[in-house]
Amino acid sequence: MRAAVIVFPGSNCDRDLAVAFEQAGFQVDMVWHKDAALPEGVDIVGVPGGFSYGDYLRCGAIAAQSPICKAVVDHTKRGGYAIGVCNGFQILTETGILPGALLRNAGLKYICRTVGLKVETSDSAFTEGYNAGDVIGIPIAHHDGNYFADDATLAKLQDQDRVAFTYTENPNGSVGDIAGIVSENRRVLGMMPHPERAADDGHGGTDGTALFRALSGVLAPA
Amino acid sequence: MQEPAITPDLIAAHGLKPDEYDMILEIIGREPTFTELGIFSAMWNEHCSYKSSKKWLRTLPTSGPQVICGPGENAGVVDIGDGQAVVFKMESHNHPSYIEPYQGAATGVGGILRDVFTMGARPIASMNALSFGEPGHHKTRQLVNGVVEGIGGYGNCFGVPCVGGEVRFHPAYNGNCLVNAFAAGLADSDKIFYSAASGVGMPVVYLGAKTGRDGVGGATMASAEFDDTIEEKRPTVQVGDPFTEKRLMEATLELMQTGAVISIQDMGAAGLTCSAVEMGDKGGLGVRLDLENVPQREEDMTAYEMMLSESQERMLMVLKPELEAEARAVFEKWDLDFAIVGETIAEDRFLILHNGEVKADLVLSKLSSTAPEYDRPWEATPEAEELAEVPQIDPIDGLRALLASPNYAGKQWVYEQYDTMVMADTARTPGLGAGMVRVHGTDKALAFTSDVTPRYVRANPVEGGKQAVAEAYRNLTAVGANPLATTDNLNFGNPEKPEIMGQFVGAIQGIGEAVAALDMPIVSGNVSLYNETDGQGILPTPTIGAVGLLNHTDDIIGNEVREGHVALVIGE
Amino acid sequence: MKARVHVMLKNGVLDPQGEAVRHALGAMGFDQVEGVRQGKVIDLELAEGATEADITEMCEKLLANTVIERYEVELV
Amino acid sequence: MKARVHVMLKNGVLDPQGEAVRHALGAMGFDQVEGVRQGKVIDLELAEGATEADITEMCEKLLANTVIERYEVELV
Ligand SMILES: Nc1ncnc2c1ncn2[C@@H]1O[C@H](COP(=O)(O)OP(=O)(O)O)[C@@H](O)[C@H]1O
Repeated sequence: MRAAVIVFPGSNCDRDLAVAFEQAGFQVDMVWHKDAALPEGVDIVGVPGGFSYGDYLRCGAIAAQSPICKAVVDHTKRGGYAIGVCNGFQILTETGILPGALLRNAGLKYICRTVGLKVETSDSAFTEGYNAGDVIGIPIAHHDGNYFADDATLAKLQDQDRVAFTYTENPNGSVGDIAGIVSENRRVLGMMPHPERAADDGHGGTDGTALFRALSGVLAPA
Repeated sequence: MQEPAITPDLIAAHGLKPDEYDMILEIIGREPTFTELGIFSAMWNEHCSYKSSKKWLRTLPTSGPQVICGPGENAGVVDIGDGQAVVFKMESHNHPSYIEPYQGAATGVGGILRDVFTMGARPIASMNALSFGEPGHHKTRQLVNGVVEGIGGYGNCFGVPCVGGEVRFHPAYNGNCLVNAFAAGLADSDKIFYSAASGVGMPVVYLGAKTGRDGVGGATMASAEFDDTIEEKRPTVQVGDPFTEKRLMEATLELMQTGAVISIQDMGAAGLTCSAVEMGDKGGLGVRLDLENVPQREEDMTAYEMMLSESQERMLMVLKPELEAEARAVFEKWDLDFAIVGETIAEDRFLILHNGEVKADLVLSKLSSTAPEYDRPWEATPEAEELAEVPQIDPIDGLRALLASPNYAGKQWVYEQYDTMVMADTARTPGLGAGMVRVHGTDKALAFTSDVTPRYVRANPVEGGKQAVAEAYRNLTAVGANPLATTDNLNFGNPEKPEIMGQFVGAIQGIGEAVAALDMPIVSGNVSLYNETDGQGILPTPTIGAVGLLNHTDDIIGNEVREGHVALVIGE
Repeated sequence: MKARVHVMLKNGVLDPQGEAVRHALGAMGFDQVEGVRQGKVIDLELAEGATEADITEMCEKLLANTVIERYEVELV
Repeated sequence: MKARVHVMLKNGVLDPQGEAVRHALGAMGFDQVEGVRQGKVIDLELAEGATEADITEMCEKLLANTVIERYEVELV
């Protein structure tokens, strides 16, 4: 079971995501943004939080143009698994792997705190460790987490049961309270909250552990 | 280009007093060049030379078995066992933050982070102690917003968790806000890097962002009292680039692993001048710089401008020549500028060449060792008058009033704008008492607190100084930590006024006595004087930043009160 | 050659920054202000031979996110 | 009345955003790009009677910090 965590020069949650993967039993490769290919045999790609290229211009915009992102796009097109957290979610939308965009928080401030998330679907490798309707506490830490999608896209996400998590109290203005979504094949998850910051009871609680455990359950070699 | 003639006005504009200029003439035996005048003004201003405070700082207890490196380097270094050390310091960015709150505060965070990683430590925690004027004052709202956003904007992007700090409001800060930033990092205790150069003919290497005309003259400004002419003194305020800083940190730490670094110094106030002189001075060597090799952001920069530029996110290193290629590769990997800009020389000279032309030629060791040092007259603060009868009010109303006061109200509004959890080791986020981070990969944790109550210090500087240290001590012990050591950021008004100098002297005495009694020596710090506007000084504000160690995270004392718990009052 | 690119949020997209500016201006007593939209301006310095088509490509690929933004290119 | 205000960093001031965009465009193969500066554009919708002097005042007081930024006002 192998996970690749992408490292941009301004990533700062790369180690945190790697630790969470390792604790769930993954072997983790850190992959440099200038590399044009993922290591052989990667089961899942993690695009971590942080400020990939300083988040200048738009969060994730410059990262989406990096050599490694082309490889990530190919990986997902081949049906590979990927998770983008925070800046990683922004990058996944900027590459077009996931629909929509993340705007400046409605309150204009950066917000770091633990928020309530409602699990909207347990039908994905990421969320099958939860029950739909569960409310979990996961930290957010972002300036641009205000999810936006046009009405047609939104309707499609809802029809296809692709909203993974919603906020119980919307902190940032996201349309439909959306905190995370999955791709059409349900193998790519993008979410603003940080499950890797809630995978250890000495830090941030353990409500995110089930996500990594579920992944290892799905991806473990039979 | 024609350099300006050295006139009394020019000398005054450099913040040099006539007798200080006479000292320069005596030291060099001739009239200085324009560049040399700039170099002296940078080295001798209050900010770099500590000319008013040095005498008193020397009295502070700075040693102990736990101290690996006390004051004098970029940051203090303290042993935490198992071959690891915590490296920390606090520094002010008061004046720049008042002029451009966002960028001033942001670059303050940048500066303190550089101090920590310059020593070979990866930053793991930060704090910020902020003092603002009255909430209703017309500038306060904009300052609070800008400063908090600037600290967050820089620290969040860089990726260091903020675990504590202070926010206070008082009319004495209406014209001078205080922004004190603290950072702590983790290093292997046998891999600490210092600024002393060694070896003759070693390349002096410039790393990081390019040099622009940012803040030329800024260090001089930071030591000047504000008045109505502030508009004219406004230099170009520096813009921080946390993304470059993050890369500079990664590249610096990676480079240190290669064994190529002999010595290293970040470029802070009066960048190239202070950093080059310090490396030479500490190593007993001279330095030659060829300024045409300095990476430049703007065209036609003069020697004077390059020597005084305060462009951010830059470092100076002395490297082992045989490892130059490795070093260059690391910097190319991180897309940072890397240039050999000079070398160490045997003679005691600070020789500045620009396109082969000598722009400055000074005796290096004299630049810092001869800096003026003042024993400023001071008056002890008179004993405070007895307070009038305490007004009798209903305790519940009193409690309500306290809770509603901006000084005691919750500070979530501030710290929720900071990333308090990045690195996934925060054991206690800001909120109550000390913050805490785990030492990654071990069972240990470090606790951090920042404290001072300025009105106590004003009433009685000695007792107020003690109280600040005692409060820090209590905050650490209350979470289960063993207090280790302290950093201080001494913010005061104009030291040329005996009563202000008296506050300074008293506070240092109190701090010194308390840290000695509690065995938490001062290992680093910073002094910010001249915090006055139109003769109106701030409250004396010696911020104490203290660090404690928990040998096991099981020892953490939690702060959740539950039914069935018993409340005890301990002490008198 | 120089070009100036404006990147603005599309009309249907909420612009909290513009809203905040409008609010602040109102609070300062500028009640003539009825609406504010804030966007980015990007000034490009280009080598000879660059074409408007190049700039359009830069906008499409990087400078604007057309899910939420529209852009205008002006050669100067 | 409508006005467009451009707020740009002054010339000598470091523009990390513009630099990052230039670098990214270069890496994407747009090597015609020699320099990039990024700023803000603020479109104001104003009631009748607002004057250019009002807008200048808004710029000085709120929209720009003239320590590091300069602004241009354009009536449209
Ligand atoms: N109040 C103080 N208490 C103890 N040490 C101090 C104090 N102020 C400054 N120092 C020490 O003096 C040295 C120079 O400080 P400073 O000039 O602020 O550092 P930098 O070179 O990083 O700007 C540092 O080692 C600092 O720790």
